[in-house]
Amino acid sequence: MHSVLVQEKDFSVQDEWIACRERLEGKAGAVVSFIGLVRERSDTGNVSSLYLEHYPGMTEASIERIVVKAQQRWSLLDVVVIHRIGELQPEDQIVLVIVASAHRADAFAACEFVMDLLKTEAVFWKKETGDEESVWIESTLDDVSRSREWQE
Amino acid sequence: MHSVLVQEKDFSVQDEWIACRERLEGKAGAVVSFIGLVRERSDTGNVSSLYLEHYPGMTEASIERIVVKAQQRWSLLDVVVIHRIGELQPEDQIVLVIVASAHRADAFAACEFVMDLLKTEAVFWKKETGDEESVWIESTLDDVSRSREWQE
Amino acid sequence: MTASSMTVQVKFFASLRETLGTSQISLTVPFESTVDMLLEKIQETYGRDNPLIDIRNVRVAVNQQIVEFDEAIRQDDEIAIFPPITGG
Amino acid sequence: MTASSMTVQVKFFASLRETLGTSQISLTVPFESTVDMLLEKIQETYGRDNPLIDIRNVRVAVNQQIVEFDEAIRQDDEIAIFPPITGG
Repeated sequence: MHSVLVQEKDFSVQDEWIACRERLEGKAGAVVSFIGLVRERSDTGNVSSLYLEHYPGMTEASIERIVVKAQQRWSLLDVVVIHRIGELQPEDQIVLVIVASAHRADAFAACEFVMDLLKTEAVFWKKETGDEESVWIESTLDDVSRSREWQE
Repeated sequence: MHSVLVQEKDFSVQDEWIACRERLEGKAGAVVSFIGLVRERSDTGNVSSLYLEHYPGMTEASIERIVVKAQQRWSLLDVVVIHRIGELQPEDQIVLVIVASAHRADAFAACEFVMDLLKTEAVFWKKETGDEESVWIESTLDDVSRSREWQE
Repeated sequence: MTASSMTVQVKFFASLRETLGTSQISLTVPFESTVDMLLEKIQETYGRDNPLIDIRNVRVAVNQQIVEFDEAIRQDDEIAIFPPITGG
Repeated sequence: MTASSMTVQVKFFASLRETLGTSQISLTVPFESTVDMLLEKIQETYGRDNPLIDIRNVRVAVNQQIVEFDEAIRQDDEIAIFPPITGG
């Protein structure tokens, strides 16, 4: 069981958690969530806004593939991914991942796996606007190496 | 920054997340949460209820110690732990851990660390009531080995 | 209570509380008693054969700190006896 | 459009979209063209020296699947050209 959404509008952690919990029917012992936020400072300086571009259809499919990989690797009851696109400001929520499982080891590993792969394999392009200029950013080497570690 | 609560009443994930987010002031990029739920089946059979007993004062101090260890080991912006006590039913929320950090690797590791140590070092006693009888349960060997791995 | 003894409050938790049927008792023990001597006294009171009061299976906290059984007990100490914790 | 050519829709994303000033164009290419030939045509149209259309820096998806540059293009294919993805 999983759901993947790519949307401009903000998400409510509570609404998603309530919906997820109803689907679990007493089988889950562990729910691990990740919320990604826009930081007011990045590695390159102050951030006044972040623009996320996607490719409708292909982006959703790229996230689905990541979720399915996680479901094949761990015993999971539910996976929810909501990723925002468009213009975001510091402190805004960017991404929500919820992973429910019977036991916490599976839920922690799968949630971290989904996030690591989202950072390298999900079809998004990011443009950061700082104090003066806007720059299209690239995957960090750290992200690439974290993602590779899961393949070893 | 951290807060530790041991309480009978249920918690609202949303209320805790809103309060946490206000304290972050744009510095956090990653928030990892864990929600523990009562499963309707345990390793020993059906669960009709779970009773958690604590030692007021000592229990809170044991959790504080775990949180402080996590803060010494990783770069964390906020840690929230809410642990319920008393009589709980399947599907009830037992524990909430929220860890906020600039980067996701710290938040994931610290949240898992706090949960693993809560399972072995937090001062609680659990009694599981099944279809027929009530049994005081012991730490599982798996919990003990997960907790030890952090010390290596 | 004589000049050479003291009264301490002892808390019980979990299975031990259930077996003994009480969560807190007052006990009079000699001054300069140790945890060992206190456990001995409790075993005498509740029956030495009760497996749940087997001292190999209990943990003792004095003032909310787990202690060894040779630890000395003082007047006004908060003493607690319980089975091994099972965690959250 | 003659009998030996076809018109395809090409989408651009991110920095490429910004540089070219458009998110989608129609291009007429010969039947049995490959991605390579399409990129050649785009370079001719937008200036061969534009570094952002450097074929070493672009990825191409045909029908939302990343493909190699020797992939053949067919009528009605959905073609997209973009810089390396940066992830979520």
